[in-house]
Order: sequence, then structure tokens, then C-alpha cells
Amino acid sequence: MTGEVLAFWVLAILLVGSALMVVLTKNLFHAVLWLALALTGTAGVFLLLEAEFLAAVQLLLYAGGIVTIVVFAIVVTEKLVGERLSQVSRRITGGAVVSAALVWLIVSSIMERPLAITRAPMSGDLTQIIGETVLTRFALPFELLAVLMLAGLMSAIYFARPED
Amino acid sequence: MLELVTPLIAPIVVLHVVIGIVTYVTLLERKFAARMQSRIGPYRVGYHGVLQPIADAVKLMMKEDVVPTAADKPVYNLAPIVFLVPCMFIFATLPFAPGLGVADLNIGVLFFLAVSSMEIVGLFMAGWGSNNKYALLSAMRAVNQVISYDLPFVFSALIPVVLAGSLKLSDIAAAQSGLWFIFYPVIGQLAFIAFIVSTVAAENRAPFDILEAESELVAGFRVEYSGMKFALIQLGEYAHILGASFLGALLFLGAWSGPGPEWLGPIWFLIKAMLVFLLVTWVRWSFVRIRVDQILALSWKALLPATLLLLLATAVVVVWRANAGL
Amino acid sequence: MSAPTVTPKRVELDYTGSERLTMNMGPQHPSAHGVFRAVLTLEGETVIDVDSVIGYLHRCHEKLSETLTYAQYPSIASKTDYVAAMTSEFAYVRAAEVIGKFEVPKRAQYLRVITAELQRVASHLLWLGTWCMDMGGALGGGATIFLYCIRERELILDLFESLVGARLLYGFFQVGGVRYDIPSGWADSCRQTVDVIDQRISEYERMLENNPFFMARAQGVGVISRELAESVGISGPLLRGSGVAWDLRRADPYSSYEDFEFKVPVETAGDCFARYRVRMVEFRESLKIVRQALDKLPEGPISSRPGLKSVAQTRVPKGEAYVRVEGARGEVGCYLVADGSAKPYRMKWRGASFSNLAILPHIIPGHKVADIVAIMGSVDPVFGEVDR
Amino acid sequence: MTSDQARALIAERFSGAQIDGTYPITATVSTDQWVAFARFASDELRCRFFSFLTAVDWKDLGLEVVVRVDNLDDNIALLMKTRLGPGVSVCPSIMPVYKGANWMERECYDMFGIHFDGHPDLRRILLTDDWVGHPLLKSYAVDTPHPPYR
Repeated sequence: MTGEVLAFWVLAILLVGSALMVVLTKNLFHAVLWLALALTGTAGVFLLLEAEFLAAVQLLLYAGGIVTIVVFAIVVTEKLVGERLSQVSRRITGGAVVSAALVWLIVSSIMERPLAITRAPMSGDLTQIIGETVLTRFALPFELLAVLMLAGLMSAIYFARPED
Repeated sequence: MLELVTPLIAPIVVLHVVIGIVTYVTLLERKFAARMQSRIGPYRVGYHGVLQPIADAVKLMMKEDVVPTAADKPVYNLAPIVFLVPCMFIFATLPFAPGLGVADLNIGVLFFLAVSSMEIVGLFMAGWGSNNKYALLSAMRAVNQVISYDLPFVFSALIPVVLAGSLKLSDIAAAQSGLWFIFYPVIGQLAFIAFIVSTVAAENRAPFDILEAESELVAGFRVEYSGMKFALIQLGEYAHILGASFLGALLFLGAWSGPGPEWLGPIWFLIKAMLVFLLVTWVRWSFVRIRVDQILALSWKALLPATLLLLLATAVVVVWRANAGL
Repeated sequence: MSAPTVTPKRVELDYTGSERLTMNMGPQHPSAHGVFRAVLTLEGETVIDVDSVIGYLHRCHEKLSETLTYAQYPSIASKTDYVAAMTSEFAYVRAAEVIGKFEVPKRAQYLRVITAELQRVASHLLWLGTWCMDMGGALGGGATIFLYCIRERELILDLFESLVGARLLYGFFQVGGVRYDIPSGWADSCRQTVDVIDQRISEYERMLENNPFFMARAQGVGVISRELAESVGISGPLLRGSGVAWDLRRADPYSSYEDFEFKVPVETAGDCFARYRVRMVEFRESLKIVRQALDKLPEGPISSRPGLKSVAQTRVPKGEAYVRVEGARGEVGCYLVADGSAKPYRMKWRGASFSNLAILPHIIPGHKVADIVAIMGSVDPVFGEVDR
Repeated sequence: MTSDQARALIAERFSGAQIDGTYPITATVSTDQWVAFARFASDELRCRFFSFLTAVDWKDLGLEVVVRVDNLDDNIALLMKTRLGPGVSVCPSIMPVYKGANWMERECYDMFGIHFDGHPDLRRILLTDDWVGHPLLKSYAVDTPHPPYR
């Protein structure tokens, strides 16, 4: 068992375990912390795949940004109202069925067209490639995303504006 | 010779060196602040107080570890560690000299930013887990501040990246062998100022220390911590400051370049990092704290547009120079 | 989601639907200035309501004074406002003198003026230091100013020490005069100290007013209108910061204050910065008075009733008076009812801090949490005087 | 307006008042006229500055409430007094006229047990809520332990 495989299994257990905890724990705040762990684990997977750029972005945006905002929302609503919000959704059977179906779908599609275990060595700097393709080949989707973000930003400002 | 530092030993060495420097940085700050305030500072423990950090550490270790009854225990106990780990990780990509470092990732700057943004999770855990309203208010302020100041910090740190044309920290350092980026006409100085301001804010140092704000929130998110847990939080905070100082020295002050033989490189780097640290300290001990709404206004209305424009201008200059063949 | 459980008690701003948090600030809080407790109702960072709780330092001064003679109480009086101990003694002995029509020798009057003005400078120095510390933090720029100010205050305390022998609570005043004459060389060291402080004050002024962060924190914060100021009865620098030219040394002169030239600073803005400005000018005016008093200091006895043989020897005839002096924090008043015996029948302290502090519930709502400490610091309460 | 004019005006409006002195003018009015007199002092004498409110326990003669207000522009000082009478400890509140009376009346209630009618929040202010008795009354002995003396 090489170090890479070992790391993969550790990360896999961490990811799956923390993801399960996100949906199973009752305490909403704990769920978010488990989510942070899961997202960090994802970054670890990216790192393992030598996609450092993606790993860093994953940390910066998801673990650092999204989690923060979610936590903020919980703290503001829960502690200030003075009442504990707990996750009461107990539809485990339904959830299990849906997720099993999803797993089956993914696994079967992977099985249908088996991917190579070893991947081709990366040619050149991944970060640079991402940067270049985003600004050349994928310029239009990139710009559209920017417009989307702008729309989101504007709507956020609209909602947060003080009442006149 | 430098290649002999194997990947296994390097992290351990760096960790210990960093912790050692961090403890002594506190002494440096206390002495510096004391001089600013016409006092002497720590003096009794050892010659001119040189053993003071060790005495402090021992004292903190001996202290009773008080855990509030109503605290969310796992979260409360884990918070200092979650806070400390990212702060220590930022040293992972720092090259202390050409080839001397743990891992010189080709996304060095981005890694630094990503890891330091993780610190907020630990901070939040502390604020929430303490089950204290001061801590909670502090955690709420933390979110406001971190969201607001991450962007200017990223933008100002990206200016040297654009100038050097690489995210890799060692490349950025090498690119400054001729001209340190702080001496780059206009852009360099403005970017450095923006970097220092957002560093101070991102590290929650006065005048932006609204998280700690001991005159309003007593000690903010760490109000319930004592003993070793408090020491860990403190260690994390100073490690972050130190990391940011090193980053500043690397991005703007030419990292290890300096007169003398090559082996003096790390020493130069350390001196430059200390200069950045003292600059931050100087700011800290001479300003009054500003209010949370003023802090946000400063970021969103001034710093963010300014750094964004500066980044654009830098890109334009770089492209123009490349086209002109300079 | 349930309705907010906390309902504000007194001040109701427009409810915007945000959630509210009740937070207890004090009495053991770094900026409680002693033992002030405020129960805050917050909406995010904004204060909606404040309920002030005082009394943690109550030591029954008024009841105590009914059991102590006119010779004994002055040194206890200094324990009301312990930061400006001279002024509290001053108010009490003057009340007894006014009722008993005791004469006070000119030299004693001048010595009283000198000590009272030095005390004002010392008290304002402590105010400037602690106020900046409130705004800047003990681990930041505020502590720097605080240490500078304490350094200067120390010089004045040294002067008091060589005059009285004590550094904080003096017992310098007695009915009919003062207890000690100045030792030789004191006047010279006093002049030197005054010069040093005069110069340093300008230094602090430049340091603070060139600091945009300080200005942002002080300007437009905690505005007190003139109507509110008078109705609540705040006095001293707070009242003058709200545009009222009212200084008891000028309006109701006592102890030869009419002999000295000084100006009464007035600012109209009514915010923290206005109060700061008023105090900064007062520093200089006080130093000016000290210089004039030292120059004109007449020779003669220092007390009309020297050589007391027993504590009950001073008897004040039947009568009553309300006597006020301009303390560092404002009007320090003593309402004394004498029944002809050696002890007062009733004594009421009108503590300047008590009345000044009563303004807080009127001005704090609507400000941010961080502003509470700035406003609190600019009010400059001393809890010995609030709780008495 | 001078102090003498103010004196004359008081004598004209409140014929029952005993007036004494010029600086300060000491005016004793009956308890019924208390609030009206305070309003008169504030609105017509322009004594807007509220200095203090307290009480004196005259043993058998009952309690006396004392208020000092000033006119800062014309430098008129007014000491308003009212006798509550033996055994009476109820007085109308002047809080609607002077905001500063809030804490002072609470203190007066705390120390003398005077109930100020119309005060919105009459609680003890300096002593603890569970304190028994009102210490500044002459009947409150000095050197005996009182509950909740701990």
C-alpha cells in the first residue's frame, strides 16, 4: 500500500464519515462544522490529484467563505432568538433510497466506461492552463458567470437595503 | 547542501523554528511597545527579560483550565486547535531561501490565502462554543471583518503576482532580484500600503481589533479561554501575524536578497519580516480602535475599489511593458 | 421561528424585525470605569435600550457624615470622588463656612485655588488616558496615551505628596482654611511641573487630532442637546460641550476666583469631540490659574481656626446652605443642614458624576456597542461619587 | 430677568409660598402645588437646569423635599421646598418637568422611602432590591445591624 493509496482511504473515510454526520447530527451548528470538514476533505482529494489550484480555491471559497456565511446565518438566528434550532428531518428511509439510487447511477455510469486508474502526466502548469483556457476558450461562459454574480450581488444589496 | 533537508524533517524543523520565533516575537513586540510608551518592558526574567516568553509559556501551562459549564464542550475544546492549525500551515509553502522550505507549491500565494481564510472556522467555534454573548458578538464581527478584508488582501497580494508573472512564492522572490516590488514606481508603494492595511485588518490587530476589543467585548471570542487553550489561540494569532509578515517581506521587500554571501539569505529574510512585523506593531500601538461600521465602510468603499483598480493598472502596465519589449 | 423574547423596557426605536439580544455589561467590565452595570438590549450591534444599574460602591456617605464632626468629615469627603479628592473636601468645608460665616484667610483661599486647579488637571489627565484606552484598547494605541497621561499625573501627585504627605486622598482642607502651608521650594517645582504639562498637552492634542481614527470615533458620537443637558442636570465640561457657558468659578465665584483671569471654553456640537475640546482648553486654563495664583500668593495665616484641640471643637450654628464648587467633572455640591452641634444634621452630596451619568440612558440608544464606551468615557464618571 | 423680579413673580403667582433670600431664592410651597410650581419654575422663571433633589427628615415635623434648579442664562438660583407633613411619605413626581429627577427621586425613595407619585420606574437605586428600611431616616439607627446585614 503506497502513501497515496493510504491517503486516499483516509480521505475517503473522512469525507464519507463527515458527510454522513452533516445529515445525521441534530445540532445544526455541529452539522456546519462537519460540512466544513467534508469540504476540507474534498480539498485534500484535489491535492491528492495534484490539482493544487482547485484545492486552494476549494478551501478559499467553500471552507472559508460558504461555511462562514452558513454559520453566521445559524448564529444570528439561533442564539439571538434564544431557542435551539435542531435538525428534525428524520426521513431516513426516503433519503436512503434517493441516495442509493444516486450512487447506483454514478457507479453504473463509471462502470460502463471504466476510467484508467493511472492518468496521463500533466503537461505544464495546471494553474496556467486553467487561466489561459478560461480567458480564451471559455471566455463567454466565464463572462456570463460574472454577469450572474453581479446580478446576485445586486439582488443582495436590494434585499439588504434599509427600509425607507 | 540545502537539498539535504528531506521532506520529512523539514516540516518538523520549520514548525519548531516558527514556534520559537513566534514566542520571541511577543517579546519583541512588548519591548517595542514599551519603548513607544516610555517604559522599559519585561526586564526581570533573564538578562533584559530575554526569558520572559518562556516564563509566560510556563505560567500559561500551569494555569487552571476553566471550562464553562454551559459551553458546547467538543466545539469549545477543539476550537483552539482548529484555529492554530491553519495558522501553522501558512508556513508550509514559504521558502526561506532558494530551495529551503517545506513545499514550494506553484500556487504559493493562493495557498497562503486559502489556508489563512480557514482560521475563521476555529474562531467561530470558539465564539460559539463558549456560550458567552461577548464571544458571540465577537464571532459575528469576525465574519463581517473577514469577508470584507479577504478581498482587498487577496487583491493587494496579487499585485506582486502579476508583476512577477507567477503564483509560486520562490518565483516572486526571484523576480525581485533586480528591483524590490516596493520600489516599483507608484504601484509598488500603493500596493504595499494596501497590503499592510488589509494585513492589520485580517489579523485583527488594532486599530482593527474589533474582535478582541477588550474595552467593549472584554476579550471577544477568547473571553472564556484560559491556560493552555488560551496559549494556543495566542500562538495561532502570532503565527498568523508572523506568516503575514514573511509574506509581506517576500512579496514586496525582495525576500532573501541582500548584501553578503548567499547563506545570509534567510537572515535577511527574517530581518525584513521583522521590519514588516514592527510596522504592523507600530500601527497597533499608535491608533485607537475604529468602530465596526467604520471598518466595513473603509473596506468596501475605499480599500476594495482601490486595490481592484490598482490590480487592473498593474496588469495594464505589465502588458504594455511586455508589448513594448521592455 | 418565534417572536423575540426580549421586550425593550423604555426606549423604543422603530422595530425592524431583527432579532434582539440582551447583554450584560459590567460591573466587572474593563470599561465600566469602576462598577457600572448596563443591561443592554442589542439589535445586531446597535443598542436599543439600556438599563443602568449603579450602587455597587455605595458607602453611606450621607448617613456617615451625620455621625462625624466638621473636623473629621473632610478627610472622608475626599473618598467620594477619589480621582479629584481636593474638590470634594472643598465643597464640604465651604458649606460649613458659609453657614457658620467663618472667614477664610486670603492665603488659604489661594492655596485652595492652586490645589483645586492642579487636581482638575490631574483628573482630566486620568480622563484623557482612560477615555483613549476605552476607545483604543489596553492592547492598542489607547494604552500608549494612557501611559503618557499617567506619567504627567504622577508629577502632580508628587506635588501633592510633598504638600500633604498623601497621594490620593488628602484631608488638606479644613473648616476655616487649609491644613498645611506649602513647603519651601514647592512653588518652583510647581511652576516647572505646570510648564512640562502645558507642553505635553499640546503634544497629545496634535497626536490625537491628527489621527483620523480618533476623530471618526469622537465626532458626532453621543450628541447631547442643550435642552436635554439642562433638564437632566449634567454639568461641567459636558454642559459646556453642549453650548452652555456655565462655569461656577465665573458664575458664582468663590475662594477668590474673581481675582484670576481665565476663559470658559464652550463648544456647541455636544458630541464626544466637543467635550474633549472643552477639557483640552480647561487644562490650559487651569494651568494659567495656577501660575497666576502662585505669582500673587499673599503672605499670612493659612487658617482662621488653627490649633484644633478636639474634633468636636468646630461648631456650626443652626442654618442650611447649598454650596457648589466647579469640580473636574462639574458641579460638586454639598447641601448641609446644621443644627448648632458639632455634627451636621443632614448632608447631601450632589455628585457631579451621578447627575452626569444619568444622561447615559438618554443618549446611548441608537449607538453601536463600541460607542457606549466612547460615550461613557467622555462622560467621565467616578463611581465613588456616583454611589457615594 | 433678575433674581428680584423672579422673587416678585413667585410671590404673585404662588401667594401661599414662603419666600426667602435672593441667591438662591428659597421658596416653600405646599405639596399640592409642587408640580405646578416646578413647571412654573421651568417655563416662566426658565430655571431649566436641574441640580439636585433630596429630602430632609425633620423627625416629628415630617419630611421635607428639597429641589435646586438654576436659570443658567440669567443666573437665578431657586431652592424649592415642600413639607410633606408628619407621617406622610408621598410626594408628586416632578419627572415630567425635569428629566434629571428620575435618578434623584429613585435615590430619595431608596434613602427616605418617599413614594413619588407618577414616577414610572420607582426602584431602589443605590441599595440592593432586598434592603429593608430607608437608611437616611432619623429613625434608622446607625450602629445596629439591619437586615439584610450580612
